[in-house]
Amino acid sequence: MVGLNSPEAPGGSPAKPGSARTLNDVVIRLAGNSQDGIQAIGGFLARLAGRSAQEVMTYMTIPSTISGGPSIFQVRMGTGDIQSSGDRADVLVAFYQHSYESHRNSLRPGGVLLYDSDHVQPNLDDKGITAVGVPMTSATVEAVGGSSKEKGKNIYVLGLLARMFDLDVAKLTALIKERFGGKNEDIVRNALLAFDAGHAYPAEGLRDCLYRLDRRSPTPGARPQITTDGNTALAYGLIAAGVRYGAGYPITPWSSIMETLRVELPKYGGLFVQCEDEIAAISTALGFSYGGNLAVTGSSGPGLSLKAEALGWAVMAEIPLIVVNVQRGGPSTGLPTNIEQSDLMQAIYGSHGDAPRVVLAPRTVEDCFYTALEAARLAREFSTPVIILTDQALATRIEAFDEPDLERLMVTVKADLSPRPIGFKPYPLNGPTRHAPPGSIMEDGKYPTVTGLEHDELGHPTANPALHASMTVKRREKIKAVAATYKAPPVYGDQSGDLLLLGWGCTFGPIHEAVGRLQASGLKVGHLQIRHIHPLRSDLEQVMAHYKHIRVIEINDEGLYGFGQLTTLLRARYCNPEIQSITKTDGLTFRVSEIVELVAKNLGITSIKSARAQSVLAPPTRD
Amino acid sequence: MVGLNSPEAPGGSPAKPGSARTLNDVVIRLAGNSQDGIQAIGGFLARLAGRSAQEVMTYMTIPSTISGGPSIFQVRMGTGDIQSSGDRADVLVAFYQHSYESHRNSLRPGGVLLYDSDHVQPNLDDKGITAVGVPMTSATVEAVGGSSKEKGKNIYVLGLLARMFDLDVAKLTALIKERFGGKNEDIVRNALLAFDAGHAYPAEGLRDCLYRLDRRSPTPGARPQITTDGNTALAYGLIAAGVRYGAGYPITPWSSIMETLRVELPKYGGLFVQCEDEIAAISTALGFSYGGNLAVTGSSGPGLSLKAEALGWAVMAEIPLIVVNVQRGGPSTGLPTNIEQSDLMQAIYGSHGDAPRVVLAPRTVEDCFYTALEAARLAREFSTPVIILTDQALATRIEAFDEPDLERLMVTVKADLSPRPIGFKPYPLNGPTRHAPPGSIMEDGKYPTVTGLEHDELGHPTANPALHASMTVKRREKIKAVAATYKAPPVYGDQSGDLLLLGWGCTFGPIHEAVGRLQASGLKVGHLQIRHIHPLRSDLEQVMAHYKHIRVIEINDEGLYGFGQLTTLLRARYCNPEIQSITKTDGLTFRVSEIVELVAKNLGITSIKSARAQSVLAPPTRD
Amino acid sequence: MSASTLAPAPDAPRAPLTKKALTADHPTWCPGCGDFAVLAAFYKVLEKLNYPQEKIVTFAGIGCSSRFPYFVNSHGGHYIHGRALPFAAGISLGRDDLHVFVFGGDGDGFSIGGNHLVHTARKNPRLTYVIMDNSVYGLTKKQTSPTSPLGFKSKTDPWGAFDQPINPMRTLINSGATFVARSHATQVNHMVEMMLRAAQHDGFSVVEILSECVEFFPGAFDTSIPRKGGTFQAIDLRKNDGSPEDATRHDPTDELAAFQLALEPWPGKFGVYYENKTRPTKNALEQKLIANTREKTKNASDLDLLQKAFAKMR
Amino acid sequence: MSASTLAPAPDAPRAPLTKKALTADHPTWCPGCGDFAVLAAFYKVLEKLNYPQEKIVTFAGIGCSSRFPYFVNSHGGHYIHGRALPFAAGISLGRDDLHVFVFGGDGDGFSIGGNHLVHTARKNPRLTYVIMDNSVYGLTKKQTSPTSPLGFKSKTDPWGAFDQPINPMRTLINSGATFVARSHATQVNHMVEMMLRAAQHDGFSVVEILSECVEFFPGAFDTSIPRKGGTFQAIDLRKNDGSPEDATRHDPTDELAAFQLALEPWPGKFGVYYENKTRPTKNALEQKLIANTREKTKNASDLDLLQKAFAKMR
Ligand SMILES: Cc1ncc(C[n+]2csc(CCOP(=O)(O)OP(=O)(O)O)c2C)c(N)n1
Ligand SMILES: Cc1ncc(C[n+]2csc(CCOP(=O)(O)OP(=O)(O)O)c2C)c(N)n1
Ligand code: SF4
Ligand code: SF4
Ligand SMILES: [Mg+2]
Ligand SMILES: [Mg+2]
Repeated sequence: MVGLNSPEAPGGSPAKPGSARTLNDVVIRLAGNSQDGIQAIGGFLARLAGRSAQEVMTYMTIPSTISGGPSIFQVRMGTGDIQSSGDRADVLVAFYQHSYESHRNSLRPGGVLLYDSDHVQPNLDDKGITAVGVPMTSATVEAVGGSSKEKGKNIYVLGLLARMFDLDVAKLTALIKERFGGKNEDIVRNALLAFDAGHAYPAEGLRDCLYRLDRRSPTPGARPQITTDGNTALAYGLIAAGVRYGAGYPITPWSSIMETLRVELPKYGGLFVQCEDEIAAISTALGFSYGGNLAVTGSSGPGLSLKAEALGWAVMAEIPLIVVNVQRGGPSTGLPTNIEQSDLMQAIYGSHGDAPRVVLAPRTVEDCFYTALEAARLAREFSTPVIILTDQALATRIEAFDEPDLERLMVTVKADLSPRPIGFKPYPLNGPTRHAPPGSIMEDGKYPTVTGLEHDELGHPTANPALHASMTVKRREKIKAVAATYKAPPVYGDQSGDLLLLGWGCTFGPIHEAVGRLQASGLKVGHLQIRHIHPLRSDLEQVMAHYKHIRVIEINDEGLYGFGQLTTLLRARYCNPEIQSITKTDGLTFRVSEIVELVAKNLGITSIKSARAQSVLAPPTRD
Repeated sequence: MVGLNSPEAPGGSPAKPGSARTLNDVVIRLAGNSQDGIQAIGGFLARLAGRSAQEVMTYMTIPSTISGGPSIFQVRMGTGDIQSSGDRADVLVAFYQHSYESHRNSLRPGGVLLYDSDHVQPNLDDKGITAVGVPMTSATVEAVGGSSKEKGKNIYVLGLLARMFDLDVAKLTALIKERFGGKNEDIVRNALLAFDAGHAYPAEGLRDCLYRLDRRSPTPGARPQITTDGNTALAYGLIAAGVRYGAGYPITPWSSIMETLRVELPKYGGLFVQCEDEIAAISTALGFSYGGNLAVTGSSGPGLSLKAEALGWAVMAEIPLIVVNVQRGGPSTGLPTNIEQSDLMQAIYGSHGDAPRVVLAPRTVEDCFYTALEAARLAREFSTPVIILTDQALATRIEAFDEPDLERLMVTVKADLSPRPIGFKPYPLNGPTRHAPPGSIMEDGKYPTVTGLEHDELGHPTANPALHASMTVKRREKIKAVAATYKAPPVYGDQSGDLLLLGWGCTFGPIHEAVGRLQASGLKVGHLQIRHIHPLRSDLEQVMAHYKHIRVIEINDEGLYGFGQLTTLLRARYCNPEIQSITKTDGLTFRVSEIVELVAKNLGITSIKSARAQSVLAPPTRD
Repeated sequence: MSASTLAPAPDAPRAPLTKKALTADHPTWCPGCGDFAVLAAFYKVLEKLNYPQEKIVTFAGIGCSSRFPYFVNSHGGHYIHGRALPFAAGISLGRDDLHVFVFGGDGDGFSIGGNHLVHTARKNPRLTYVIMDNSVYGLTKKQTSPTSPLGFKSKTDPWGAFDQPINPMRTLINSGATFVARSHATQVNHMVEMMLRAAQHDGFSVVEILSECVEFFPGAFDTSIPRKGGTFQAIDLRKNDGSPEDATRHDPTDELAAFQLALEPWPGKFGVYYENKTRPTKNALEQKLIANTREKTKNASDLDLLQKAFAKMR
Repeated sequence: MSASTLAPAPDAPRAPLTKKALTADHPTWCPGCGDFAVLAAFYKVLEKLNYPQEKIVTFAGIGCSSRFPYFVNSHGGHYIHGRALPFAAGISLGRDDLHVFVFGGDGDGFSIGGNHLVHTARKNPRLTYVIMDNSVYGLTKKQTSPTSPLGFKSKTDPWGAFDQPINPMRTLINSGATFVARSHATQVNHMVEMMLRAAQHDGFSVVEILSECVEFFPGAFDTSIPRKGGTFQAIDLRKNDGSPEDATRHDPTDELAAFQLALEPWPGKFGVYYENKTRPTKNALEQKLIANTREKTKNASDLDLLQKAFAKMR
């Protein structure tokens, strides 16, 4: 079986029914209620992949009810280049009738429905799929004993999946022990009982559905993989960057960064303050930074709006700061648990006045870690606020990636409190801004002032017209200079040709895969995921010059004039009418097929369309 | 004497020294301290012009000290098309040595320096000007008597100016009586004593400086002129538009709108609430609007930043609202008493998520009144927040314009509390949003909900992906439809040709005059002052198509990529590389000569440059 | 006077307001959440008040508790986090004919919204504010709230909170609210009584209700739940019956006594802490200003008034 | 522990701090403004405290009074309107070695900044806050402020303010500030004493100083200025000398007594209203958390710690 998601990937070897077939990667969608611990199974599978030198990407939904309610967790794992969590599932595990009904259509033709026969009655006339019923609930109760009831159902399913895909039982068992270790002995024992029961499910019941997921043995000497979500990667990236102070206020999906930092920073001698609101949070963070220690604050949409005024102060006073914004559906409270990339303009232009600052957008979970490092570097080097524009999809999805080389990357910076010589100017018109944090002796006896009013080179407020003009230039040229320090990512795919696909943020994977499919139909296609949103990298015009069409894929609205937010910026800068948008606002990440389809439609290229129709929309069932 | 400001205007008839010469318009700069009541003289002159069917435009600075401190007030008055307060002064009245020293260079070559010989010692070698010393302080004390000391000095100067320019004494006396009427009898008497003393100043002393300012008799049946500043015009425009409720928090230069409304609205049965901050202010205003009565809130830069989140709610919930933003120098606290046009991007993009709303920018004091009317119409018709982006220059300057035809314009709207029929939907996908304010009976018994969460046609929250996509479209298309209702202003000057100058806000006058000078040098130049900032009027592309070059004049920074804020928008929309910016950020309004010079430089047209050099930079002294 | 908005004349007598008519969507709260009981009590309050249904407005900020208006079939909705009070003040001041109720949580009201509470209270607009205090951020899943007790183990203080919490009763009394009461979600009758008195109060009235978050702070209020071994102590209010024991009863018009009551150790007492029937509402003060102003202008029409204003600028 | 910022070792004994060294720009206040006297008193306080000059930080929001830091030659500056306290809390918590002073007006502190005051106070970071209360918005030229008395004729209430003002002392005591005092700009010695005690207090200390705005609210505080016929009543503080009259003196550790004092009619008393020397500062609590945590991790290096965290994600 080769999933819908890698129709072109080699290695899927058809085999006769009943025997295990080898496959490259698989997309498993677990559908139940959020109490059922489906995130836990998903997490185990993801970490198993991470420990098996496989790639993995997950996707989950958060129920709109406060606790409980239907929820899914999708895992795509395997070897090869996994860049999206998969358009459609190869396997759907349905815990309830509603899970089955809502998600039947997410299953690719020929996929496997694994359902709890204690709860689900599938439509048996449905011949497009293979339906396998297992009494998950009663089998769990039977295996574990009455007292814990259905609690181990998820682990039972994990055992079942391990059987189905011939997963590494030793590694899974180790993971289970690690996870439940510290707790009550009984819990570990029950979990293992449930796992074993699932794994021991009679093979006859799984006839037609036994597979072997291609395993790679880790390259000797390679860095081990770690498996985590984007918010965690970002939080640890900040720690690696030497950020030791922060302040925030809860909001989904930002909160988990704040929770991680609140717990972790004291270990490093730092601290994180939970404030009364987002304005206090950015203010406290700026106080930390003013004290000489670069700090972080963050939020999601509504909180970023609230920080707009203080952010402008940081621009004017040129105080370094990192502001994380985990984008979600907007405007206003919007769709708080969905994905959207609609805060870009606000990140760049959200404060009154000309208030230029740096905006970066990580592209993958791994990149969340590295973007944090880059943000801290830029904030310090240019004494500027830097906004990290991540999003709900990156925040919550799990990926496996090479453990960063911390020895090399770890940054340690201490505030420079050395005495400042006579003539010291924090805001020289012809040089970088360098503050003397409090505690620094000023040898000429004149202590510096920071203010949100326009000021002279010493920081003293002034309404001198010429000075305002020159300081405005200073602040602008400083941010322009940031671009010269970028190590910008390469263009993937064809380096010139018909079409350049541009994207930013969480769409990296789907666009990347879409490129492959578009190329397969004969187009020459390149892909660039823009990480440096503001200022843009300076070679973009040259890059774009190599392509006939340029399409920007964005999860936001096409706006009053037909262009998404990044597209608007690019058009304003380059005045190239070939820069156009492909946007959507349904609160979901782009599927690969959606991109292929929309690009084809947009370019009016029916040849792609038919190519896609074959290879993408209705792939032949191969197993 | 024909001032620098109308070198091409006819009617300035040279006369021999000592006798009165007629002139079209004059620029008088009064320089003193803010306590000296120079605004008062300026105000009298402006209102005299208004009552004499003349045109007038003023300009003032606010001292950066809290109270007191140097300050100027400049009046340009006369017949003809007065669109700016004048690049340089024909007459400088200097109260103090510092006034003389700081403003000597604002006097055009050949201009008149009128100085208080009790305080000022001018450089008598300065032959470029005519210096006339009058003992203003002692003459006032002498005329009025010791008790009130120098208090009437300003009125004494007014008398002097009335003598110099042969102003209408009866009208001025009436104005003085009206102004000081309600108060203590003594005050009126003293003021008149001071005025008469100034007016009686011996003509010999004013030899060489007696003029006759061309007066027009009002066209019979014409509407009388009123004389006022932009903030007042805006406040009364809101009242004419039927706005009866509002809320705000003090900030310069917004406060005076709030103060006017707080005092005026109760007369009309409405009310204005001073809140604890700008967030509370917009919230209270939205509460008023939700109650069925369109309300206003407002602020300047920092306050607009604070309103960003609530503004996004208004977009999502589709609640009508007027938000006034009186722009000042930014970022942050910036230059609070200077002019800048740097909040445009924030007005459009300042809230998280895709939050489209309407943004209008008045171009003159008169237009402040009419923009308020249009804003209210659009807010009601499209159930949307509308931002009025005015600025410090418009807010504080005085112009005379035809009294609006209130009988025709006055709007009266009462909340519609009629019962809503079965099936009523406040947010239909295929029709305009129409709220049922509280108090309206819902005949199907289902009461409506408003929320900042995404919602269905009834207003109920939903996380349905398709619905979010369609509601996003609804909100966007609604704002797009606004453009169809515009009565957009015409293009001035040449309707096609070499150059189209675009501007917005307070630069209307200087650009307008600059067009004349550029035309004089042989270029075909048109001018359009864009009042409808978002959405843009839909025929702009056609208009632009008629010109070779397009330059946008803006008082803001050229940004990271070389374009001002409106320019960025226009380039993004039209992808026309000929759309370029001419920007500056020195906190001052554009002077006509500055525009001419910068345009010439920008276009690299030396022929203009030389033409300008003659007619503009160093105009021959004609008197 | 153009600003008023006249409602249609009252209809023929209507059927009394019922729970059924008042019920909107099914609450999405977790089973067992204290807020269910507050909702049930509020239905009863509205039944008793029997206002015309279209004149009831329920509004809220953001939070689990702030979902309240979705479940009441009345005009209303919810606004942004922490700012419902100034919004509601606008409703009340612009539309004196409505009955305005605001709902929210401890985070919404005392954290991000704390300043609006104080300034709304000192202005005293006519509206009723019900705070469902669960001493935790519910909707965002268990962070420390400003009423979380010292030692509470949240996601932001896994070792136990150590920032001094606020004392809601002190805060409310100090705010200048003219009616301040405290109740408990397990005491339906008491809640009904408190909310009823609050709604009938002419001014800004607040009821704080301890309402357990079973998901993130179970057992928070057990010490005041008799069936869990706690005690529920109602305030013995002064009866003004001249009896000697009456002097020992609580006089809710006495601010200092109210403050003292607020200092009692946890779980403290429940009932009316403070009530001031003499301070005029902002609604009344603004109406008086309007009346005085219009008397001066002799009830001139809007057009006359504006024309006069322009004439002065000639 | 990487987060700390070590200052260079203290130098050889330095010359004492003088007014001259402390003076920066010439104040731009109106002649006669009360804030001049506060500045003069503050110089004296710093002279007495004799901190190393580079360790002094003065910060502020926006307003006439908030220009204060410009006139003190120390590290410092001013932030946005109303938000100086959380900013200053960040300075103090991140840099325990500094002496942090915040200045501001009644509008900055009680209007837009009211909530930050309460939440900063309950956290109790080590810093001193001086509020120059002139009962008006000075810098924006005469609008009603939250401490403007009823009847004050401002540009936004030309007929006389009618929103109930806040009572600053009540508000401060209720906020949870651990040191609360009140002084008067015409009483230099008293101001010096109050600010000195505030600076020496280990925690969040506030001094409210009545400081006349001669431009927009002249005469506001005449009733407490003896040379204008008023009376200045200082609080008689408990001496704990066992004398019988001592019982009648004010015990600043008694919250209820402080509250009662705050209720006294205008112009009220001046001095220390409340002082709590036992509540730990947030600085101390966070340092304790750090110490405990680092004890658990056995003072591992930053690199070790982070490597271990990543190992767990394998
Ligand atoms: C500006 C802003 N900040 C943060 C949030 C996220 N948020 C939603 S509800 C909430 C607090 C919930 O706590 P509480 O008010 O006590 O209500 P509860 O859920 O406990 O009933 C927060 C922080 C938001 N929606 N908007
Ligand atoms: C966000 C914001 N809103 C409003 C203002 C305008 N503003 C500046 S100072 C001030 C209040 C001044 O009053 P107060 O704090 O009492 O200080 P004072 O001038 O009386 O000393 C206001 C409203 C601002 N700068 N920023
Ligand atoms: S999370 Fe807590 S407060 Fe929210 S609904 Fe559940 S029990 Fe109630
Ligand atoms: S306006 Fe008032 S507070 Fe401001 S400096 Fe002048 S006197 Fe002082
Ligand atoms: Mg809560
Ligand atoms: Mg003040």
